Amino acid sequence: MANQLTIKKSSEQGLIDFLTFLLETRKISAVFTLRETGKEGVFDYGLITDVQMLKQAIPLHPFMPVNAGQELSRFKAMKKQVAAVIRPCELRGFIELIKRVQGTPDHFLLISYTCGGALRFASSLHGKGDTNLPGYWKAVEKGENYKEIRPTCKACEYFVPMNADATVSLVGKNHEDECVLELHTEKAKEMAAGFKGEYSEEGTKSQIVDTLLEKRKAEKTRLFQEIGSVMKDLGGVVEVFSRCVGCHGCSRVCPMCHCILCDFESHLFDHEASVIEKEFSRKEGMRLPTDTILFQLGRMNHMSFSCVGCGMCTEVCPADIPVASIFMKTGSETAQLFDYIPGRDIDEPVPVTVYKEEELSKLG
Amino acid sequence: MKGIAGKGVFLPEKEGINKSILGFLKTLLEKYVFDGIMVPMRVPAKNSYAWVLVREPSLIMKASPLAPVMPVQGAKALKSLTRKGKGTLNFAVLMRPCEIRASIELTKLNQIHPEKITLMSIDCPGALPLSDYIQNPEEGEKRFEALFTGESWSDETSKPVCQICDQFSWQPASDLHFGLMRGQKKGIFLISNSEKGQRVLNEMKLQASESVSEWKKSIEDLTKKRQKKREKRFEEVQTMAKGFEPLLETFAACIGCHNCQSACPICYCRQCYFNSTISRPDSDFIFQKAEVRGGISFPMDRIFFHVGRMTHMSLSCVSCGLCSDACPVSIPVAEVFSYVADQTQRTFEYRAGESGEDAIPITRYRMEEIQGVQNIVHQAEGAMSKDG
Amino acid sequence: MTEKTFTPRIISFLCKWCSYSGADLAGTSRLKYPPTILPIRVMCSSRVNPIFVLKSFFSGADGVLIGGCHPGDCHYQSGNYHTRRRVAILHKIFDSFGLETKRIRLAWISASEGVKFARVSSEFTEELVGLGENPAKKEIFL
Amino acid sequence: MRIGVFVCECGPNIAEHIDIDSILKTIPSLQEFEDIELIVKRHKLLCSKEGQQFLEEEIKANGITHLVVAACSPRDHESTFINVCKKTDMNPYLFKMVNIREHCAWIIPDKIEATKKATRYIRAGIRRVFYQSELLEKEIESRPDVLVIGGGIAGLEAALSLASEQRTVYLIEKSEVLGGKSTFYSRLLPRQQDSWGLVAQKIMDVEKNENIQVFTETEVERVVGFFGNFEVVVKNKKDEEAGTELKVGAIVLATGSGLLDPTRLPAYKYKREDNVYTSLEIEKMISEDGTINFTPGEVPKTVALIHCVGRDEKGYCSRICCTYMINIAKSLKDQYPETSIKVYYRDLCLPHKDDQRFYEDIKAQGIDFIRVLDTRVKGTTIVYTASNGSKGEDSADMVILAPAMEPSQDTEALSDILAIPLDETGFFQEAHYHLNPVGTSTEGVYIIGTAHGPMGISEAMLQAQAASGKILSRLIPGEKIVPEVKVAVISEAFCTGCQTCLEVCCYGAISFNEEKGISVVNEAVCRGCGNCAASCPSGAIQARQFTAPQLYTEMIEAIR
Repeated sequence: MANQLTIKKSSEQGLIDFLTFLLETRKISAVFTLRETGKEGVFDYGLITDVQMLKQAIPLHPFMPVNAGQELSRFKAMKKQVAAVIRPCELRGFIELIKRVQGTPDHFLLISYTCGGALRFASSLHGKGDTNLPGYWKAVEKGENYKEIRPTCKACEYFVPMNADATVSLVGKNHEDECVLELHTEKAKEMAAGFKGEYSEEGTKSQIVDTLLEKRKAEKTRLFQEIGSVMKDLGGVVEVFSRCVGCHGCSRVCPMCHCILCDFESHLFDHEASVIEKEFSRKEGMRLPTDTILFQLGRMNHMSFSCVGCGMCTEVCPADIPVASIFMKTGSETAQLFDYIPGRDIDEPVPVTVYKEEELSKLG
Repeated sequence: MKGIAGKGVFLPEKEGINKSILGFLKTLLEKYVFDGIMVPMRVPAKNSYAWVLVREPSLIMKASPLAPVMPVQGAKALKSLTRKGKGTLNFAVLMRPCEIRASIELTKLNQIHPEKITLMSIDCPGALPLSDYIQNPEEGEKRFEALFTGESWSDETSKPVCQICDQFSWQPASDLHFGLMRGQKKGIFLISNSEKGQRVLNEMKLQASESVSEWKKSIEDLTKKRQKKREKRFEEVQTMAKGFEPLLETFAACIGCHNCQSACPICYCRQCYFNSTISRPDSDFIFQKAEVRGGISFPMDRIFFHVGRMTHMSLSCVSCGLCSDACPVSIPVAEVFSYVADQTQRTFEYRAGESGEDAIPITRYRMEEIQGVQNIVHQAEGAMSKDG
Repeated sequence: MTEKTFTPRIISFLCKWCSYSGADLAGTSRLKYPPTILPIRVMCSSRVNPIFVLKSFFSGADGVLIGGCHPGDCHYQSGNYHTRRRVAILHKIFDSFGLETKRIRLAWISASEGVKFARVSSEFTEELVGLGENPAKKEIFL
Repeated sequence: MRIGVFVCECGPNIAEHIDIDSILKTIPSLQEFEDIELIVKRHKLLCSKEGQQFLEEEIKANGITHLVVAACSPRDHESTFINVCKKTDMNPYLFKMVNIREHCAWIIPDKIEATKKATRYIRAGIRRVFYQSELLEKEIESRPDVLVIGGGIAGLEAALSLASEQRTVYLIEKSEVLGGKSTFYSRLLPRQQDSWGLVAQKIMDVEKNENIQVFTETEVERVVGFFGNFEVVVKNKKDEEAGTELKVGAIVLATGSGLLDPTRLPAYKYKREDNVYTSLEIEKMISEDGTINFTPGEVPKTVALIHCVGRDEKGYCSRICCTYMINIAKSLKDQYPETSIKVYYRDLCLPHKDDQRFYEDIKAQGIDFIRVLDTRVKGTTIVYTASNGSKGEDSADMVILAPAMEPSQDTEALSDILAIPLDETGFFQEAHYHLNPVGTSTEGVYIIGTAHGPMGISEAMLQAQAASGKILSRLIPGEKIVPEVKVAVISEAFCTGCQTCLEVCCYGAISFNEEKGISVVNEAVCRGCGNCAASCPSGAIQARQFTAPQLYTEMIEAIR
C-alpha cells in the first residue's frame, strides 16, 4: 500500500480536503483541530462534527493556544473515531499523558506535521499573526527559525513527529504548492482508502529537515548555555525565579501537570504561623507567600523528565520568566539519566515508575 | 469618608516620601513596636517586586512602600502568613487600599487571622500593568515616579482598573493610614483608626494633633473625578460584554489557563471547582454538545468558568486588577469583573472589604430583603407569571 | 585559639529496618560522631518524597542524608531502587542550577553497619563544614 | 490537647550524658508551645514495671491526649509504651518515641551538645505528635485453612505439617499423580537412598490424612483476597464446568521446577545424535536395584558426563546436578568397571557436608573430572576447551547431559494470578533473600522448594517446614488477625488516576477503579512502606502514621 499521499493544493487546503473526506465518509465522527473563531486572530481548538464547520479549520496555523495533548487526554474511552491535527510536541505530550493513564490513543487518528514552531502569544494575538505569517512560512521553507516563534521551539529537535499516524511535510516545502501527507500506520492507510490523490511508495526526505535540525541543535546548546550562565548557583536561581508571582499558571497549562490538586497548593504548604516565625527569626527578612521557588524546583522534580518543551508555561507567565527554557534544560538533563525521551515510545515506562538494579552506581 | 478621624499626625517629607515612610517603619522595628513589617521589596534581578516580611531594621530601607507594580496581592501574602491561625509575633503590613480590602474579605472567610497583625494602608496612585513594567523596568520606574509625584494622580499609565478606582485612600478597616499630602505642603498624615493604630502612635510618642481636612479634601475631589470616570467606563464595559455574543467575544481569546483565578486574592479555594474532576465530562457528553453546534471549543467551559467564578467571588471582588495582570492573552478581565462586582455588591448594599463588621451577603439573609434583592425577586416572579 | 567552625544541621531520613537500626547500633556500640545528624525514622527510604528533601534544603538544612537498605536488601523489595532514582533526579535538578548536590546524600547502611553509619555521619559533617553554611538559610527571596 | 512529655533517665545511660533538668526547664518555656498544654516529667526507668505504672498513672491523672517518650530506641521499647497507652485508653497512635539514648546520649561526648540535640529532637517529637491522628486497629476473621499448590516433595511435606483437625489443607497437583520431580532421581546422595521410598511414604501419609484434600489434574484459576481471607478458584483440567471455590487463610506455592530442553543448545547435539541422553533419561533406565542394564554388546566403552548444560544461558548454577551426576557415574562405574567415564564440568557444586567425601571416593575409583570452559558433541567425540585454555578431544560412545533447572511452565501464569513477582532467573522472588526467604511480596503467600530456585530435597523440606511454621504461628484457628493499620490511603478527590503508585507498589496493594478513574489501596494487602505516597505528585496519597505533615513538621522542627 502507498505510503505517501500528495494533494495538489496548498498544504492546509489539501489537509482540510482530506479531513472533509474522512468526515463525509463517516470514517471519523469529528475533527479536532485549530480554528479561527473570531476577528483579529482569535483561535481555539475545536472538535468539529459538521463538515460545514471545517471551513473554520486552520490546522497548520502556527499558533498554540493550549497544548492539545492536554485536551485530547480529556477524552475518556469512546467508540467514535476522531482525527486530531496537532503539533509534534502536543503529540508527545499526549503520549506522556497516556503513559500516566490520562487518555488513550485508540480513538484518534493522529495527524501531525513537521513543525516550524509556534508563534509567541504576543506575536500572534490581536491581529499580529497576519503580519508574521509570510515571514514564518518563508522560514519554514528554508529550514530556519523564524524570529517570533517560541524560544523553546527554536531549540526543539523533535519537530518531526514521533508516533503520528500521518505527517504533513511542511519543513523544506512551499506550503502553497502541495500537500504531502505521509501515511505511517495501517490505520492511516485504511482511512485514506478511497481518497483521490497521488499515491506513491516512498517519501522523499527533505534535506532541509536536516538543516533545520542542525540549527535547532545549535540553538539548544546556546539556549542551555544562556540559562546555565545565569542559573549557576542559588543566587542565580533566586535571580530568575524571584519575580514569580506564584500563580502556578505554568503548571496549569503544562500538559504534564495532570494532577487535580497540585501538591504545592495542598495543606502541606500552608504553614503554622510558628513555622514561619521560626524561619523568619533566622533571616533578616523573608519573602511571602512562602515556597515560591520550592514550587518551581519541586514541579521540576515531578515532571521535568517528561517535559516536551512546548513552551506553554513561558507564554502564560505573567512575570515573563523563561519557564519553558529552564524546564527544557533541566528536563533534558534528568531524562538523560534514564536515556529517556518524552513521547518517543508509548511503551517506554515513565522513569519514576521503574528501576534497574544496576544503575546510578555513583549514588550508592 | 465617613468615620475618619479629624486629626492626624503630620510627618513632613524628608528626602522624598518613600524615604520618610521607610524611616518611620525603621524606627518601628528598632523600637520593637513590631517584630516584623511586611512591605514590597524589589527583587534581586530588579525586574519586579515581592512581599518581604522584614525583621532587620536596616533591610527595610531597601523596601518600597509603594511599588510601581503589584505582582502579588498583599492579602495573598498575608494569607500565607496566617492561614493556619495567629502566631506569637507582632507584625505590621503596609499595603495598598485594595489589598487591605482583600485582607478584610479573607479575614471574613477565615483565611487570614489578623489578631497579631496591624494593617497599615497608604494612599495609592494606582499601579502599572505588570507586563509593561517587566518588559522595561527602568522605564516603568520612571513612569511610576511621574505618576506618583504628579499632581493629578489620574495618569493613563496605571492599570485600567486603577484609573477608575474610587477607594484608593483611607480604608475604614485599616488600623493606621498613611495619607500622602500632595500640593504645597508635602508630607504624610498618619491617621489612626483603631486601638492597634493608636498603639503605634503611642509607642512612637506621637500625638494626632493636626487637622487633616486639606488632605481629605484633595482625596475627596479625586474620588469624585474617579467615580465619574468609573461610571463611564462601566457603561463601556456593559456595552462590550453585555449579551451572550459580546460576552463570548470578550473572552474569546481565553486559553483557559485560570491565571486570573490563581492571581485573585479572593479565590482562596485550594481546589478550584473549575479545575476539579467535576468539570471533566465524558466523551459522549462532549460529542452531544459538539453535534448540536457542529463543533465545540477547547478548552471547554471557558465562559462557564468566568461566569461561574463571578458567582463565587464577585461579592468580595476588590477590583485590584491582578487578574488582568496575570492574563497571558490580554483580556480585560479586571474591568469586567469589577463591573459585575459593582453590580452585585450594590444589590446587597455591600462594598467588599470596606468594613470588618459587615458579613459577606451570601452568608446572611433577611426575612424582609433589601430593596435591590426584592426587586430582582419580583422581576423573576413577574416573568414567571407572564409565562404561566 | 581555634577558629569557630559552624555545626551543620543534617536532616536524615532513615529507614526503620536498616539505616535506623544501623544508627542504633552506632549508639549501642558507643561510637562517637558529630551531633549534626537529626534522624527521622521512616518505614522505608522510598517514603522520602524528594519534596521533603527540597523543603529541608530551602528551610536551611545544611545537608540531607537518606539512609536505606543495601540494594537487594530492601524490606519492601524494591523501595530503595525507587529512592535512588528520585535522588538521582533531584541531584540532576540541583546540578543543572549549580546548586550543591553534595548537600544531598544517599547512603546504604544495613542494620549491622553501625560503624558505617558513624563514618558516613562524620564524613558528611566534615564535607558540609567544608562547604560552609547552606546559603538558602539566609536567602530572603526564596 | 494535652501533650505528655516523659524523659527517661535509663538509669545512668541517659542521665549521665544529658542534662535532663535543663530539658525539663526549656521545653515548657518555648513560646511556640504557648497554646498547647505540656506536662513534662522525668523518670529513672520508664520501661521498668514501676516506670510503666508511673506513666499510666500520669496519663490518667493529667488527662494526657498525646504522648512523647524520650528514651531509648523504639526498637527496644516502643511496644512497651504502646501497651501502656492501651491500658489507659489512649490511642497508641498518638504516641511518639524519641530516641535520645542511641542518637544523643551514647554518641555525643559533650553533655551540653547532647542536651541541645536531645532538646531539639524532643521538640520535633512534640510537633509531630501534634499532627498524629488516632488510628483504629480492627480485627478481622481469618480462615486457618491452607492451599498448597504442587504435590511434589515440598508440597507434600507442607501439607503434612499443616493439616490438623482444625485446619484443612487443600493440596492441588496439576499432573495425575503426587510425587513430583524428586521421584525421577533413583538414588539420593549421600547414602544413595531410594528416593521413591521417601516420597511414597509421604504420599501415603497424605492420602491417609483426613484433613488433607487432594485435587489432582487441577490448576489455580483465580486468587483474590489477602492474608487470612483468600478466595481461590481451582479447576480440574478435565472438568468442563466451573471451578471449585476454596477459602483459605494462606497459600503455599510448591510448584517445583522444570528442566531445560537441551535441543535449544545445538552444541550438545541432543536429539540429533543417538548417543546423547539427558540425565533424566538415564535415571529412567536405572532399575529398582540400582543397575543400568544395557543390552549386551551395547555397553558403552566411553561415557562423557557433561555438567552445567545451559548454565551460561540461564545465568545460575542448578545446584543439584553435580551430585546426581556423580551418582550416575558411580552407578555406571560400579556396574561396568571397564567403561571409561569422564566428567566435564565448569564448576563443581557440592553443597552438603557429605558430598565432598563421596566425590573424592569416586574420583579414586578412576573417574576423570575435567574442568572445561566449553564442550561440544561431534558424533562420538567430545570437543572441549579446558579451563587452562588448551583444546582437547575425547571419544564418547555415550553422552549424558545435566541440563539446567528452570522455572516450571506455569510459573508465569501463577505469577500473574497471585501477583508474586518473578526474579530475573524467572523463579518466584522471595520477600527478602536473607531475612524472609520463604515469604513473598504478598503476605500469606509462601514459596517453597524449587519453585523458589534450584535446590536439593533437604533444603526444600526445610523450606516446607519453615513456611508451615510461619503459618501455624500466625493463622491460629479461632483467632482473629489484626491487619497493619499504618497503611496508605488515597484521597478520592485528589487522585488523577495516573497509576504511578500502582507501578511502584510491589505488593499489588493498589488497584485501579475504572469507574471512578482513581487508584484504591487494599488496606489488607498494604504493608505501609510509603513508596506510593512519595511517588504521588499530587499528594493524594498519605502513608498513615508517616503522613507528609507529620514528617514535614518533624523535619522543619529539627532543622531550626
